[in-house]
Amino acid sequence: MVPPPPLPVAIPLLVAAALVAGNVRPHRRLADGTAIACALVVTALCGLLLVGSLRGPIVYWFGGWSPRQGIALGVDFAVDPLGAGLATLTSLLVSSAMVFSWRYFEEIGQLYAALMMAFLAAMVAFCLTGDLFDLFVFFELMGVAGFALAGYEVEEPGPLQGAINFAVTSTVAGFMVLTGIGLLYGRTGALNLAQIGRSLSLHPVDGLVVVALLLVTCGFLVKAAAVPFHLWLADAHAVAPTPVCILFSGVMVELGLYAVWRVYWTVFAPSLGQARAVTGLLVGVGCLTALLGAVECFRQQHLKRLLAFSTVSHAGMFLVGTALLTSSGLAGAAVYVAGHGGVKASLFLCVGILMHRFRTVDAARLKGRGAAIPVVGGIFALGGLALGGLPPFGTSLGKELIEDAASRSHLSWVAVVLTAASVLTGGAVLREAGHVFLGLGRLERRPLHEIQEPETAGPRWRTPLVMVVPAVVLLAAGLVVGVLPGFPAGVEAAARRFVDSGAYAAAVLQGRSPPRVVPAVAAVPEAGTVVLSGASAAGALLLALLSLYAPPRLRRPGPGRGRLRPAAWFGWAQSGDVTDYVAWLVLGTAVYGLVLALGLR
Amino acid sequence: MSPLVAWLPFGVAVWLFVVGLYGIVTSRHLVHLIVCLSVVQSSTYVLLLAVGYRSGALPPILIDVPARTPTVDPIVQALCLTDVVVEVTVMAVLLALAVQAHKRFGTADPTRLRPQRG
Amino acid sequence: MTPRQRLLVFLAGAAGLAALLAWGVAGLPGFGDHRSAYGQLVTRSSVPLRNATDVVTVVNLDVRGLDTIGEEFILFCSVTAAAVLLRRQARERVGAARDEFPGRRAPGRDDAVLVLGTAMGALVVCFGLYVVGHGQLTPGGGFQGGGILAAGVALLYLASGVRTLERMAPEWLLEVGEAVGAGAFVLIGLASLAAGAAFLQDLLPLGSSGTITAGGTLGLINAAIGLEVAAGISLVVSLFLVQLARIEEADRP
Amino acid sequence: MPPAIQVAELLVVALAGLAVVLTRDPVRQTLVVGFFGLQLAVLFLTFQAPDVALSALAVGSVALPLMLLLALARMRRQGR
Repeated sequence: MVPPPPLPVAIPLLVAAALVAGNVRPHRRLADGTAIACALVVTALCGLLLVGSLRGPIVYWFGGWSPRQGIALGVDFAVDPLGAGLATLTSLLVSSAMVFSWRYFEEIGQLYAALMMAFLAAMVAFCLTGDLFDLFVFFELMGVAGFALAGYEVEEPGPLQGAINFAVTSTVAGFMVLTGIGLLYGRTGALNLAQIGRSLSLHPVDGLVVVALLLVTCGFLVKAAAVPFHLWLADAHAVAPTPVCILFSGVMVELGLYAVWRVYWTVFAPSLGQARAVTGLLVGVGCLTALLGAVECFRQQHLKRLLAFSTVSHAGMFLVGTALLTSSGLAGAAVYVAGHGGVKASLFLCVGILMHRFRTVDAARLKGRGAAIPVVGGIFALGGLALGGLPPFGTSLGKELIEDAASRSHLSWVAVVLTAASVLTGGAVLREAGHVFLGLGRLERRPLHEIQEPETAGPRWRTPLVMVVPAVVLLAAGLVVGVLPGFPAGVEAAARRFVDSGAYAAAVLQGRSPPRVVPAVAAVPEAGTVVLSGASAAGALLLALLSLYAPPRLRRPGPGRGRLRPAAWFGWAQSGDVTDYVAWLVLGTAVYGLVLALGLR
Repeated sequence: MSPLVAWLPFGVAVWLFVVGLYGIVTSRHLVHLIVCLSVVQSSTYVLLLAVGYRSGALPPILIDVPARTPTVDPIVQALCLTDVVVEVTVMAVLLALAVQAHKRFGTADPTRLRPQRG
Repeated sequence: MTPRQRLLVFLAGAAGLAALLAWGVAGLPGFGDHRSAYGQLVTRSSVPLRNATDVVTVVNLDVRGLDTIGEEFILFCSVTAAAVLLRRQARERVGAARDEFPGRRAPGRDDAVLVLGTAMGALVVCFGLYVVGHGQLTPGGGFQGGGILAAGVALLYLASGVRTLERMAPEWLLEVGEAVGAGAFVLIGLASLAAGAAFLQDLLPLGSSGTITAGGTLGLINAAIGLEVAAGISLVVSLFLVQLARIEEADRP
Repeated sequence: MPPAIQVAELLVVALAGLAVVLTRDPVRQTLVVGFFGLQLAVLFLTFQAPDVALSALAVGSVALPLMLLLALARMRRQGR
């Protein structure tokens, strides 16, 4: 049975309104229970939509305004397997976050749950919509809920600064998207993705198309943290409450990428095809992002900040996979996203547990103290190995698929970059696992200045089950993604559907279901890349041990001064000053635009 | 001269976009920065409405007009309405953050909010 | 970065961005030459299909109603966000704001101000209700009317002082009003779904064109939005007002 | 060719936008932005968009300046 597509959006919105209205007499447990139930229902609905869309896209016109005379009048949800899959992942993570936050946020009654429900509805609608303007609307809704959740700890300077940086950059990005929408509407008189794509392909490619592509892509890439738009991310992710972090890192970044490619394949692909300029630019940017994020990640000792930078690095890897503009690259990235969502969320939850027990996320203050919670240590270490690329985790399968796809596009060197980034991020997590949970190593670290106030109430001598269970479940989900037979083949089929602009437009505008796509055969990674994955996990472990035990001069560069040290350069850009970030945003957009203008003309 | 004037509305949109960004980048006060953000946003109103304009057409209000009278595009106006709401809401959240930041940092200068280090 | 470096980075980028934007808008049809089949089709069908004469309202609430649900929830979220961010903190207490400005008189003490302000506020509130009610016929609607209503409430506050306002429209009431307005919009959509039609499909009688009942559900939706916007904006304003009256016991610089 | 009134209003809006950005004192800027909002509303009227003009008026010259002034008042009280 396929449920009506508006339900997974309407239900959480209604619950959000009810929670605020009921805040007159707040009842925390009832509110949390309702929110968890709602998130689970949405997960089930999205799962059903996913299954239903395997047979062909589900197109739903709001208000019954189906296309007349071949012109789309209303707003549609066009559900395809990748979009529905991302929506399912999102609602799953929201469910886990709500379970984990059973002990959080005592002081604002039901408002936290209400914000989370609105956030959930926005993300699901973002995945399902087939309308360009609605992508913008739900981008903003996601943003507004996100700013509040990021800045929740208003007593602290860090979260306020993080939320302001997030809000300002994200809002500027939103206006860039909207300007792009204005240009496209002026040319085509349409807002439906399929309709714009069809009408745009009637004209030759000119400045308007290039600039619209630039504005929409850069706007969404701000969410997806591509260099140099990534600066806000660490500030916001490192300070948000833990349950919110898993949503920011696990899906919000990925949603930005999803939007870039949804728009590219429906709107621009009919006129541009598999443009080499786009591949060249975004593969390059992706590699740069992956490496820069990984290096920054390796330098951190603030555990949340470390994980935030590893998200930047992974966002770069996803960008590489998707920018190949082939279905296999996209499929690899999708598998990677699914695996990463589980693993990264689990890692954040482990940090949340450390915070609950020891009131700090500064590794220097935590040395050896984690030994009291060996289970959490085990999860954390496994998560580190998974990030490093240990088969058969979903993360390693995704990485292998991207590498195979890249070598088929004659970009074999991409494997080197991806492996280096995996070794660094995995190594950083494993290093902290050894340092915090086993007390290993001879690292001399100065404690950080800032002490975060505890996020949770309740006794600190034990770890509540509602915190451990989600961490285990999410890590297991990251593993299941990698071993589930038929999963990569199914994703490959979904990816082929995603990149088939003609079939999408026919389904949306004429209501014609495309011919059934035969599941892809070659969805098994090649032996060589599997070995490489294992090697990269081993490399991560080795790097972790090296950084724990190597003589001081070989260890990580300190945050000290020095003009020629890369550390100083990173610190210079990562200033925490939002006016800097906007300046970089403008420069980055101009540079991207220059490359696209030269390449697409 | 004439083609320049014909593109004036779009030029004004581009101008407001860039000028607003200049204000953000050089801002020394969070409230000033937020207001500059609203200038960037007003660029999108001007662009959208200019894109949907039709010379000599009536507003899309169909009281006492013959059925075939040309009107300006109602779609962009609906988009603009949404855009206006987005403006006021984002301003409200940012101002709330700015008020709290001023309490914590003792300053509203965005360049002097203490950078965090990891 | 030093301000100089930042400015250089920005100017380099802005020169490029401005050139690119100019290149982009050069591809638009000239100003005034817009001919969109989409807009024309909606305009032609709005009176025959909905009996509503303000096409923008038809687009906003019906043809592209999902946009507006999203938009209303952006407003809803931001008001909730403001309530979360401006919540009372442990070390704050409510103090008397007027002690802070010894030389000044608090507003609303003067009888003339009270009478005139209340009269004008009442007038503005009436106008707001009118704009909400006639959204489907003439320019205006839930959002515009709600904004005007909130302005009327602000005027009443200026005339009669914050205490009276708190008694008339306390925070919890505004919160409930805002949530009910936003929720009602979704409920109207779900009701159509439950009746077997598409989400937000109009099932009510369309009334006759030019009267206040024209447009079926459009009137109901406008009322819901009007409630939400008026309550939401008033709540944000009152949250900022309460901030003024809050004193931190230990101000941390 | 836009009619003269639109050209004039566009130029006013462009200059007012610049003035908003260049007014560095936030309290004074609130007044300037109120004027800017008013001019935008007039521009939208000349663009035959009464719905947008009305909401720009409600937001740009009432809600926004009010919120700005209240936020600034809170900050100023802090400074004392």
